[in-house]
Amino acid sequence: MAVCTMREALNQALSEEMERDERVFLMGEEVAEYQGAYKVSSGLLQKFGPKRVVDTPISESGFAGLGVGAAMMGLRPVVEFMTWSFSMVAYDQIVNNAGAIRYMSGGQYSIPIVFRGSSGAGLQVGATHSHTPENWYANVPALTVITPGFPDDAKGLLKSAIRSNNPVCFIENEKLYGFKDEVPDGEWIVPIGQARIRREGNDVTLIANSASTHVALGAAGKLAANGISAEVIDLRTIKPLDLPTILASVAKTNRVVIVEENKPFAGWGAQVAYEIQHRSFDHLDAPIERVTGLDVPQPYARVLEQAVMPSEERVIAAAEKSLA
Amino acid sequence: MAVCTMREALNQALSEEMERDERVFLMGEEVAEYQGAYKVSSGLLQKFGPKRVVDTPISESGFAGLGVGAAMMGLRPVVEFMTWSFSMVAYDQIVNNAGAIRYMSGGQYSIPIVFRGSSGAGLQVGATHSHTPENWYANVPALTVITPGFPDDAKGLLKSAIRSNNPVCFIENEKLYGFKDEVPDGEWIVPIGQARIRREGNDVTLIANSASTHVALGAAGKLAANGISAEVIDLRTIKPLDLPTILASVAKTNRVVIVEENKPFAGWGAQVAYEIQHRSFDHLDAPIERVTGLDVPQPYARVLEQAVMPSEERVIAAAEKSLA
Amino acid sequence: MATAGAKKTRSKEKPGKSPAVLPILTATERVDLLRKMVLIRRFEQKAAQAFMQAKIKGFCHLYIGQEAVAVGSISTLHEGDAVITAYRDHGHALARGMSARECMAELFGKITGCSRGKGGSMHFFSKEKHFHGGHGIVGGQTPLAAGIAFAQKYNQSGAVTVCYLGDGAVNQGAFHEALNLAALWKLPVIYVIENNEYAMGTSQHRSSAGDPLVKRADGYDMAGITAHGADVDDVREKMWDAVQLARTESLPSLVEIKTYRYRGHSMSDPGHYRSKDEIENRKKEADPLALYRERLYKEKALTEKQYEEIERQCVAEAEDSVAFAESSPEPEVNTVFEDIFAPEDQMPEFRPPIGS
Amino acid sequence: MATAGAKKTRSKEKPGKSPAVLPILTATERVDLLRKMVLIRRFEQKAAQAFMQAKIKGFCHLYIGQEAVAVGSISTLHEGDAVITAYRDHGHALARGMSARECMAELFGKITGCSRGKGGSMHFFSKEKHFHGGHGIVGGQTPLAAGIAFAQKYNQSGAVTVCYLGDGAVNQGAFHEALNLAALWKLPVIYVIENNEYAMGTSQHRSSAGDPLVKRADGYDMAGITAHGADVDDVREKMWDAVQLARTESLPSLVEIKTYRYRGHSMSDPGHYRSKDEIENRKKEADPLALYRERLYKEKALTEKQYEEIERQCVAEAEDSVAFAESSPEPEVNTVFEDIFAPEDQMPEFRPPIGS
Ligand SMILES: Cc1ncc(C[n+]2csc(CCOP(=O)(O)OP(=O)(O)O)c2C)c(N)n1
Ligand SMILES: Cc1ncc(C[n+]2csc(CCOP(=O)(O)OP(=O)(O)O)c2C)c(N)n1
Ligand SMILES: [Mg+2]
Ligand SMILES: [Mg+2]
Repeated sequence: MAVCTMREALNQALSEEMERDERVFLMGEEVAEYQGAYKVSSGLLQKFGPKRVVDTPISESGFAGLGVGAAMMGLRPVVEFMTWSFSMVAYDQIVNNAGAIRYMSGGQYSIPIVFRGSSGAGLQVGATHSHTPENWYANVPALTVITPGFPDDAKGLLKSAIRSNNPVCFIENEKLYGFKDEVPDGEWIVPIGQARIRREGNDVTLIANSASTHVALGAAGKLAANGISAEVIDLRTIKPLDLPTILASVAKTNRVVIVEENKPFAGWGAQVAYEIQHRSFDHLDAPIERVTGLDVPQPYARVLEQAVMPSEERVIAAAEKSLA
Repeated sequence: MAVCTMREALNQALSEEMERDERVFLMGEEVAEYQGAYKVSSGLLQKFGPKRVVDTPISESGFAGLGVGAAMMGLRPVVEFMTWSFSMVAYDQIVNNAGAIRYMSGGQYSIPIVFRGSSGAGLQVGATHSHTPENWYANVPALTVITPGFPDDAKGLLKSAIRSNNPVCFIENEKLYGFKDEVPDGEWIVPIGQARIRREGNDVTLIANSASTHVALGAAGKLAANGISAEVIDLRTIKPLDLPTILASVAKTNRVVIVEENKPFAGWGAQVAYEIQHRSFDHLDAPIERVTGLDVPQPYARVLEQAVMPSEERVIAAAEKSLA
Repeated sequence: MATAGAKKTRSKEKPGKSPAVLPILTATERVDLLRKMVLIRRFEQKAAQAFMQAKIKGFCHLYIGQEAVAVGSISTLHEGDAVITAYRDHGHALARGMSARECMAELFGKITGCSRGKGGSMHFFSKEKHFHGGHGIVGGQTPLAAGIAFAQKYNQSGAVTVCYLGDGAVNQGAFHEALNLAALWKLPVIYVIENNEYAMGTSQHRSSAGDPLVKRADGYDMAGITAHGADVDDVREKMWDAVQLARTESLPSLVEIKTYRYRGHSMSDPGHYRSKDEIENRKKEADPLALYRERLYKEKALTEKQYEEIERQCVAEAEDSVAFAESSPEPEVNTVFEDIFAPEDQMPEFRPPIGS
Repeated sequence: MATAGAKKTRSKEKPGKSPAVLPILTATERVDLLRKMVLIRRFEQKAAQAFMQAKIKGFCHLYIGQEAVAVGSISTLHEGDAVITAYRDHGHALARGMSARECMAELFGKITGCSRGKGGSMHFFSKEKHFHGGHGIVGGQTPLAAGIAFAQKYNQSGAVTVCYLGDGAVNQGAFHEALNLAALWKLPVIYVIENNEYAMGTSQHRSSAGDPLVKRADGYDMAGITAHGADVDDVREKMWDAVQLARTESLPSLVEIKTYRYRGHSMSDPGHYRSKDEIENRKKEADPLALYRERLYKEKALTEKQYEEIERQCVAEAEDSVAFAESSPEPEVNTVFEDIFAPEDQMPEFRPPIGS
């Protein structure tokens, strides 16, 4: 077990899976010679050669669709979007082709593909570059959506995603690439679809994912100082949701705050809120609160962008409101 | 006041607004010479000529973006997607350009554009052609999303959409084009952002939009036969939500069933459910139920597709569950 | 008129490696091409009938008039080569050797259909026949084709991919991205524009700047070839060159085949955008079935009697497919939850049952 | 070397209507072109400094090395013509006459910035100067440009649109759709490929099949023109033709301008994909500022002393812009809720306040 960054953990997962299975290849803008725009694929070209680490033109629709076609043939592409914000020009290929070909073919063709890349806001790159697309893709029936928040999960979940025989949207968060933590060496698998309780508590459940988990943990620390014991659940997988873990926590705390970077209207948190009130109605002692990215396009100026992002202060306020 | 179809009502709105304002023009595949794939634009070419009724190549990204550029210049384009399912190849143009240019320019450029067209499932056109994109677009901060369910609303809301100085996604439902009802002649404006109570009731509130309103109304009729008085709210506008109307009804009935064609995960109904439990927690006597399109890609075979669609039976069952 | 009007450009000459010549077909093989074309037409006429009787629903785009394109081009392929097309896919499926039964049953939405009733007219698939679909979004199949060819090359399988698209589809951005990828990475894929002059009600000159469409290959230094789509021999000849280029040199081509559809865009098209005369003239002047039948007569490869027998067999096969489709069971409602996810075999299943 | 290597093709000759000739500039006007180029460079050097000091955040893509493209091409436009570009937009904004102050303030995220601090480096806008942005998604601005030109034609304003994109952007499908629309509808738009040889770390030959890139116009029967981007006179000359074609005949062009960027793709680019030698050679051989300065010396349009004065002024203006930006106030937090929606004036406002 060594301490490494999220970026290195992802790199390990890619490297180990490519070593294990010749059908796995990585494709995307600047993944090979440049070593990755965010250096996630560093060294892979040197290790696996240009057949399996493939630099693409700036043609997201083209290479996302190319990946789906290759997956229909039994290859196992990992398609990197430099950021998920750029997946919007490939939206049709992801939704209709990755998302429906197996079904429309009556189960004849599988699509074992991973789309992955950076996402998220907070680094002052403006409205076009700051999207959090979890909800868009989780809305598509056949897509699995994974959003790791820690290096160990990043490694173990990416390995699972690559091993899945189905299309997976693996959504990383740029703010976390440099985050360091312990990561098991070698074979280390984290099951898809299981949330992780990152902090136990009794008074209120904070449900988060990805970078928002760190906001929630920060808030939980401060709440503890005020005598409030918050449980923090990192969903890790957005779809399928780990409802058992969520509901067990709600049964204990009876209060919920959801923390998400997603824009609010029909963000993933809305779905979690719906599920909780639907399945644990009698356990809720207060309305479910959501702390989301504000419903405005992402601004550039730091003071403005910080106001838009979920913050510890807003989480604390929401938790206190739910306990009031 | 004459009885006419939804298609005719939309046609009236287009015609009247084009007459009123020379800056309004209609653009899309087959809107001119073919008279519209669904005949919504019938006769407009003859009336306004090819400068203002413009047939496009099959280039949704191109002409959606072209529309946004024209709107930056002060024209008021109405861009028809033959169906909203095809808007996915134009997703980036809608989200980033229509959705963010005003903000990113610090308010210098307005984008007075309407994207409109058919949507929805149930007519056995398969997974690629059956999308209901309300939630995807309502998630985008600067977009307004309108989904009329009746001819009078279709006319009055389309006229409002065209008069709005901001980008509007106007999502029609193919199943309703032939639906007939009374429509006021000439100037008839329906305000954006106001829901309409289509049936009053006391026991349970059914919240729906577009074609789902008709499912809800059918169910309400049958529930009445069982002695259950259901109130049916047609949201008409998905974003901004008319929370006052929704919450007033919930305060009266204390029970809610949401009916939507949207796929369930983070569909618009999840947002409505979140808002209700958040704002009217103490008024709820039972969990909010959602009757949605099932979480599978849309199948072709009728027996399968019918199982996937929201149905009166499922609404009745949900209402009864909420009253149990 | 074999190659009348046909034009061949190749931006990059590949000296030295001249492709093997097109094999000369036996009479039996030639008759078989005709048989395939007749079967497609009779199949689709039955489909049209069934559509009018509301036994087929949704969209139904007929291929009648274009038969020589699918039959001629697919006849130049190996069994293991891949085929992919758009929503007007019945002809390609049958030409690829899928059975009339599984195709008709799909149109009827039956569990015996080639997509288990889930795809419908626009979404035929047969993995066994390397028929990668049937795709409903205009242009959406073109990057997939590049991916299939990418995998063929990756696996050094020696196979090639043929991807069909319409004259209207050339204006989708995804197609342009696919062309560049195919040319840049030297993928063994042949893009075939079936130029039937119309995209729905929009004629080529109202939707596409630049003529011929095959010129769009020039910007990518990609081979561009045109063929006469009413003439199955010409289609074979030109496609052969493209297929050889892909197979032996792993180079893509863009092939534009001039053709014409006799029916509306889909079954619900009133067709006001062209005159009855135009259609009748095209049928008279360049019907692919009639043209080829007459040629075979002239070559003494076929007698009238043999032709009648072919007609009889094809009508019977089409009728049989309808009977099969009608008598096939509807899908069980439960199958709606099948075929979403491939079973996991490298880790435990992790998805809760749908609807839970 | 004025037009060395430059090539001009026009697929469709337009006989009869030969465009007016390029106006010969006075010495003062020529010096002014140089001044603009110097200002851009000094401005960006200050921006680079400020970025290193973390006063500018996010992405910051410098234009240094490419100055003659924006300055030369925009100098052929009327005031009312429209300009739109990608994220590498500082040079175009300044060439368009936006002030160094409003540009630098935008980089600093200040309320005095040209986008009120909301856009940042990639998203400059000035409606007053008909500068339609600054667009972050590669290729995403190309359909917008067609729409601006569509409106110019619709309004019979006589104005034209110039749209810049990179050599990497030519592989985005949206661009291809825009080219077809522009050619088909005869829109007065000039697409300018600023071919600086790299898209991030990917050289042209690794991302684009077909050379030169301007050939991609051929498929659309669109005029294709190339120019030497280090030579502001050559840029002016070639752009003039394209602008006249748009203005007088409402025909689009694709112009490929060979250029080079001296800095990394963005400020955070380590730049391992090319050698220091390559960069140094380019600077030495074809620096647009040096080239033009020497030409003006030779023509006696400029003295060394005058040049020093220009340098002094430009450095002062750049420094002033930093001082202005630094001393400008941050946006009030409340402004985050402004500029989302235009006020409604044809109906009552219908949106509840945000966050309610
Ligand atoms: C992206 C997209 N836009 C629009 C449509 C609707 N549509 C289906 S077929 C068609 C015309 C296509 O014409 P062409 O490519 O020439 O093929 P053909 O029908 O002639 O075979 C259109 C507009 C679609 N399916 N997908
Ligand atoms: C759709 C999309 N994909 C990827 C990116 C990331 N990206 C930004 S600039 C760039 C390179 C563009 O190169 P080029 O078009 O040559 O312009 P240059 O930077 O050389 O001016 C890339 C890949 C993006 N912004 N948008
Ligand atoms: Mg066609
Ligand atoms: Mg470049």
